[in-house]
Amino acid sequence: MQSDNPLVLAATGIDKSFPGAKALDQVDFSLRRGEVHALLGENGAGKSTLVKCLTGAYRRNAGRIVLDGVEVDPRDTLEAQNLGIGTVYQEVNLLPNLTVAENLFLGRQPRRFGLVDTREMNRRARVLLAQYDLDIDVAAGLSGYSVAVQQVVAIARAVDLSGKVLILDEPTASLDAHEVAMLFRIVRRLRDRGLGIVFITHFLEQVYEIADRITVLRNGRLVGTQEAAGLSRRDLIAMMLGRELADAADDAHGRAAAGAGEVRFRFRNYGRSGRIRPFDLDVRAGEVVGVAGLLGSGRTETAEILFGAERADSGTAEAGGRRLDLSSPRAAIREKFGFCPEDRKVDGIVGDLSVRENIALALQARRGWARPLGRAEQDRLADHYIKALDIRTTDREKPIRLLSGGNQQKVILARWLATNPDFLILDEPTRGIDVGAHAEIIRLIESLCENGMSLIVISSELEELVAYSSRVIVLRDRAHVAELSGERVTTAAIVEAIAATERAQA
Amino acid sequence: AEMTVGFSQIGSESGWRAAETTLTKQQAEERGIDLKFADAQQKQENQIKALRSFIAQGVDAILLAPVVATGWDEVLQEAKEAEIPVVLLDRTVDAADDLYLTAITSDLVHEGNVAGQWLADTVAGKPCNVVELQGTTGSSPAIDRKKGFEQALESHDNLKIIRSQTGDFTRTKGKEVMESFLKAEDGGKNICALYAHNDDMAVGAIQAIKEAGLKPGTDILVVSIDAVPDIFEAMAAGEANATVELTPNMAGPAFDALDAYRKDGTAPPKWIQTESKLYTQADDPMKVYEEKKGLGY
Amino acid sequence: MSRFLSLHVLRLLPQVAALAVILLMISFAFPDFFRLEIQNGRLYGSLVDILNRGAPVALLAIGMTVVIATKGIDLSVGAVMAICGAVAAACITSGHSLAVTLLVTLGAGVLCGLWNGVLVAVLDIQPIIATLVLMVAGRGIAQLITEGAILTFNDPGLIFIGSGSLFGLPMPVVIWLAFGIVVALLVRRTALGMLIEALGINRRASTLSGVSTGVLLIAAYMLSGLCAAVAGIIAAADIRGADANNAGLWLELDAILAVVIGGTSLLGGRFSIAASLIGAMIIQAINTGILLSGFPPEFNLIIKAAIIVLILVIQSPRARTVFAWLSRSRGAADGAGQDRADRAGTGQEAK
Amino acid sequence: MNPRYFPLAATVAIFLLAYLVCYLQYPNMLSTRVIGNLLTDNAFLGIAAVGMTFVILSGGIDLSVGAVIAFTGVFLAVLLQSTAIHPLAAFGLALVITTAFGALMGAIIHHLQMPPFIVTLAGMFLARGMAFVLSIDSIPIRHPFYATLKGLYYKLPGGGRITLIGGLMLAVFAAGMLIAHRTRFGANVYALGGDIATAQLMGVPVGRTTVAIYALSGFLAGLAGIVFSLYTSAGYSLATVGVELDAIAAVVIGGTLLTGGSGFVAGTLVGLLIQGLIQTYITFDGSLSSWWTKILIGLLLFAFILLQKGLIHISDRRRRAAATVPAAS
Ligand SMILES: Nc1ncnc2c1ncn2[C@@H]1O[C@H](COP(=O)(O)OP(=O)(O)OP(=O)(O)O)[C@@H](O)[C@H]1O
Ligand SMILES: Nc1ncnc2c1ncn2[C@@H]1O[C@H](COP(=O)(O)OP(=O)(O)OP(=O)(O)O)[C@@H](O)[C@H]1O
Ligand SMILES: [Mg+2]
Ligand SMILES: [Mg+2]
Repeated sequence: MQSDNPLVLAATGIDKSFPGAKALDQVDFSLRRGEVHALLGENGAGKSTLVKCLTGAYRRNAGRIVLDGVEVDPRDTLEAQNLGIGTVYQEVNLLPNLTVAENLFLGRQPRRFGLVDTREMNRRARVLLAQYDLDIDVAAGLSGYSVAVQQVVAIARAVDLSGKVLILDEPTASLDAHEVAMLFRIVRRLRDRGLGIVFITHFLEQVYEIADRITVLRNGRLVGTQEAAGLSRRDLIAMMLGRELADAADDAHGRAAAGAGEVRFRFRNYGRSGRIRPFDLDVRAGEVVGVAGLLGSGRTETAEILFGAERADSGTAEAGGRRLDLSSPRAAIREKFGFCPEDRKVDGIVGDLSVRENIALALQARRGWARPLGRAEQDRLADHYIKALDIRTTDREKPIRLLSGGNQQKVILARWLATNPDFLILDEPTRGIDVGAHAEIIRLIESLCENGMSLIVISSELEELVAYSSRVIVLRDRAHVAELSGERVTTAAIVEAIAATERAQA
Repeated sequence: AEMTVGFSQIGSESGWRAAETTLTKQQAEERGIDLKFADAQQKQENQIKALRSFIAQGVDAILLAPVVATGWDEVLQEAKEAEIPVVLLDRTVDAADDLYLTAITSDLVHEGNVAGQWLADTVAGKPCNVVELQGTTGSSPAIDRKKGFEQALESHDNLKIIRSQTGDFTRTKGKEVMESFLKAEDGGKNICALYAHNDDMAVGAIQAIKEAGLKPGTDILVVSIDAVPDIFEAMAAGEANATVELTPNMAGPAFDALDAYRKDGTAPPKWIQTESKLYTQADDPMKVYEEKKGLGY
Repeated sequence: MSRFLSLHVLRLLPQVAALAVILLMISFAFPDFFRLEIQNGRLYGSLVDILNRGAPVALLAIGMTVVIATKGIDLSVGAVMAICGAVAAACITSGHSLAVTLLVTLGAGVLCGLWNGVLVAVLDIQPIIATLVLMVAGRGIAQLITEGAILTFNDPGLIFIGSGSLFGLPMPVVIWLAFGIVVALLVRRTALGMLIEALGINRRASTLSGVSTGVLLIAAYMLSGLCAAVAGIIAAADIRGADANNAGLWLELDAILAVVIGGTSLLGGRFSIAASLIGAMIIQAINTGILLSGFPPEFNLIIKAAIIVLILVIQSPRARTVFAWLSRSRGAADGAGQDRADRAGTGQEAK
Repeated sequence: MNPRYFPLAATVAIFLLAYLVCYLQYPNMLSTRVIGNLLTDNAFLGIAAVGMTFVILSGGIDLSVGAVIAFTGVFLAVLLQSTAIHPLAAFGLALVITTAFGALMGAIIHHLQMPPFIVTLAGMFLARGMAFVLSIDSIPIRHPFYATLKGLYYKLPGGGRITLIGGLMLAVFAAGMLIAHRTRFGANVYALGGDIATAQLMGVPVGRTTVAIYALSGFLAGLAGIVFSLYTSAGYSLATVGVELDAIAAVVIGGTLLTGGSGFVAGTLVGLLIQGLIQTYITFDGSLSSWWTKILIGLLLFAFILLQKGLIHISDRRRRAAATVPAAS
């Protein structure tokens, strides 16, 4: 149906190189009016770079961009915005110090008598966000809201800005099913209105749900563009990875093996007022405990309190009959805890440090400053994890901020694996990670369990959770409300548990 | 019965200044005067603020050691309207003279002149290259002491200032600048005399001259201004030749004038000039040193 | 190893180039500039003067580099210099031995650093304002000790530190070189350097990775206090007296300038002590050059400003792109163009 | 109250509390004279601090303001002394020069991608150097127009005065608040302070805004220079040394984060008044030696910061405790 729609955007021969790396090599990309075009590829394939070249955030080295039949050359994002290209960049790119409304209307605030009309701006912001079922205080600072809320705000802003083209770079990475459904409703509406929409994601189901055409990049080169309808999932993965994906992650999981071990970590009445209500939790050796819940239900808080990032003000933690000192992350690490945080930009990466240093950081911190890891040892560690997790980087000395989002995530994971913890807390570990690596990480989690490590994994992807958890804890309103184990660990049961408590509430 | 006097001091940038403050406090105490002291930390705006708040508090008189000559008309006018007499210490201001009671100062140009005259007399017609360590660029002592010295040299063609640079009135800078003078003038062989706008810089420079292997006081004559204790030590050791005294006791005459004025309204002269006494190695420097040591320099 | 070396040389290239340009410029104005001779068993010449007179700023720059790497700033170093000079003078004139004097003085400097560090790390006060407290009060404390006068002393041991010489070099030069090398080795041979950089780039992420950020922060300010103490001793020993009013006055600005010229970002993170030391020498070279040039002092500041602007241009990322282009023939033109935005982006912690 | 305003409210509360303490000790401190003086004496600093607020909000710093004030003063004095130009025209000329100077620094900061600290430090040297070159003497300004301007004041009951320059400062603060909080430019300033890279991606004209911010700071420094020349009726190249630090301190005490992106222009006014209050208190006391003056200023500064921190901390705790959800199961 859209196949004969005219092109709204045509980019040809886009080249982009960074010092030491060619990120895009002669890439062609075209977008029709009224289509959703999925842009896919492994981590570091060049998707975000392509987007940034299209919007003028990067200066491309070569190539032409034609918008609505006219050759354009946006020199900065402002110009692109004025041309009708609205963009949600990967990682939430909003200003945490401004209010929600200010973020939404930055640069185009409603004015009265030449002055910004704050009341009107807030009103419009509320109206705008109501379309996304988001009823929040728009006059409050953005930083007070969860990544998910920020993501929705970013989307709302971009949608509102886009006259012709909407580009969404991994918009669903921090959203759960409910928000995703809402986003798709809006995307469809915009599509029907004739916008061209570029959609980047690593969730293939979402691609099949919404995309009309698919373009795949690999290593900065165009692999091909195809109609979504005619492309099987298998072929798509092959296009992306350049090889077949062994379907390992699908069925075999370690649930049977685990669950039988001794209780290793015992938390009783553990909580902190204002953050998370006191809960009891037992974790066995070699077990994966999943944590599920809606956004803002207190999953991250649970993780932070277990790790000592927030100090518990009630309850006890013990292991093998011994009281654990979890008063600070440092103390927790001494107890052989590890924690891979959700918001990697703020809590995870140390941007200017190299990949090697980022991997070595936690291990080095635990050893203390006086016992430095030798350079050779660091190199070995870095090389090991770059290989094991397939981290795409030109070399291990590259500052981590220059890596693609997914690869940054892998580096953080590597940082904790390098400390060889007994108890690892992963908050959304697979966010922004490509299919290949996703499978890789799930396999990794399982093998870690087999070696006796205990894990707590927080994830919005229920299938993933079900795949490796022996038990799932369900949260709501900052309280632990249910625990599923054994055969009851199914997607349906989790959804049911969340809904049940919701019903009980209502 | 008692008198409350507000004293707005520039700050405490040098030993001389500290001595002035100490002496003023001593004098006030001796006379049973309640002295309100305000340190302006080198800022005119702070002095104006201090004056205003003295006026707001209703003091009986104000002592002002102005950081700069200009910019006092308005606040002095306010003091006048509040009928508070103002006495200027160690520097006059650029304002109508009915705005203050009197100014007790030395003549800065004259000081430079005395130093220059001494040098001219000492070298007695022999050619002599002089290097000059100026005070803080733009400060009135630096400008006037330079002017006075140059005036004294005008009639002596044998004396020539070959280098002149600021040493910010400090020892450290005096030493550093002298080092560069020595390097720039053939290891100092080219220099016959040093004129420093204050003793502190001279003391620093003397060290630099010694470290360069020359004899200060003989190879290079040293003349400076202020007469702080340390320069007398140097003179006693033969390392400095002369200094011109700037007395830190400005408050004594000031309180005298105020007393007289309050008793029967005798207006003192508008300018009470303090003596600019020249000290040389012949004046028993160790004795002067001992006298001056306890004055808070 | 050669790659490692070349990386470091490359890092220092802009600073070295700027220093070379300035030295050359001075030698045009003053041809004898490069002349060195041995006099009284020690090197003597303008170059030695630069090394010698630059000692306080160089020492301050060492501590300041580390503090700035933690994303902090220490405005109090000048005042701490004054305090320590005063303490040293008071101690030695009241009859204590040199060893005791030095110990007490260094202790005082460290204590000042501890105060700053606690304010920043524990009370979580913004570094600039936290150290402003000591900047203002510190000079008062120093004056309290000397009562506003210059406290002179004659102890030959203490004076030796200011104007003695060792291995033919003035003592201050030996001290700052040694101190710089020791601190550089300390941070680079242990993990301290990396941990400090991590802390400066992203304090929260570092804390979550188990870095004891609080302790490190305090230690950084203590080091800065220690450096200021040494600088204070040198400054006092140089003029054989503690000048509480003027010792170290405005030197904090010079120290920060040295660090920035050395290429360490005020947003924290990557630092190089060697580069800061070269930065300090650049500043001193400018000062000495101005003195040698014989211009009237009214022009001092304009000359200084002009030279700093020149250094800015030489060091700006734009020019660095040219350097990079010269050193490896292929290189992308706008990688650096993105640099400021990128740096700014990662330098900020969303809070 | 919106929690965003809490630091501001805390600062105001501390100021009022401190004033009360001063009043109890020296009842004279509440006279209109003292209040009028507080405004007049700090007028130039306040105006410069408004510019500094914008710079700091954007994540930068401007070390040149003190020198620019001095330069403006000398420039006006020299101009009025040696030509027959009307002061108003001279004011205009001075403002053009200082604004262009600020814009130039902004342009260098943006285009050469250099840290503001070092660029404005060079600017500070240059501005003061230019002042020296114009004249190292202090030059009185005796133009009758100055007398006219000084004659403009509003007399308060009790002898205090709201002078022209004091009023001008309040007007500048009002304008500053309007610009910061009610214009697109203001929002862009906050955006830059939040995160330059993000601001750029969101379409903020980074270059133009940066240049405008430093131009504004230059303009206000020039205006502060004019005010200072009115205040002292003179131009002096050594005037206002270190005023940039006072301005920065006023901004930061007022609750603005030096890292940028957060704070209020109104906070700067309170910060300024707090500093003025400390100064006034010390002169009223009048028993302190030079050194104890410095030590006390430092300690009072510390006490203010500590109180501010404490209040904000307590409120945070309250707010968080209030956020605890009641039992949900
Ligand atoms: N500023 C930069 N400097 C150097 N290299 C860069 C820079 N930005 C990106 N790269 C490199 O370009 C490549 C493409 O990165 P890009 O962010 O486009 O990947 P992506 O396809 O979006 O990956 P992901 O799915 O993980 O987001 C990566 O190898 C990355 O390391
Ligand atoms: N949809 C929403 N509407 C209003 N507030 C929300 C919403 N989602 C989250 N919040 C608020 O954002 C804050 C941060 O939530 P946070 O992300 O830490 O919770 P979480 O359970 O860890 O969520 P996630 O599943 O994303 O990790 C909470 O105070 C929460 O109340
Ligand atoms: Mg990407
Ligand atoms: Mg979360």
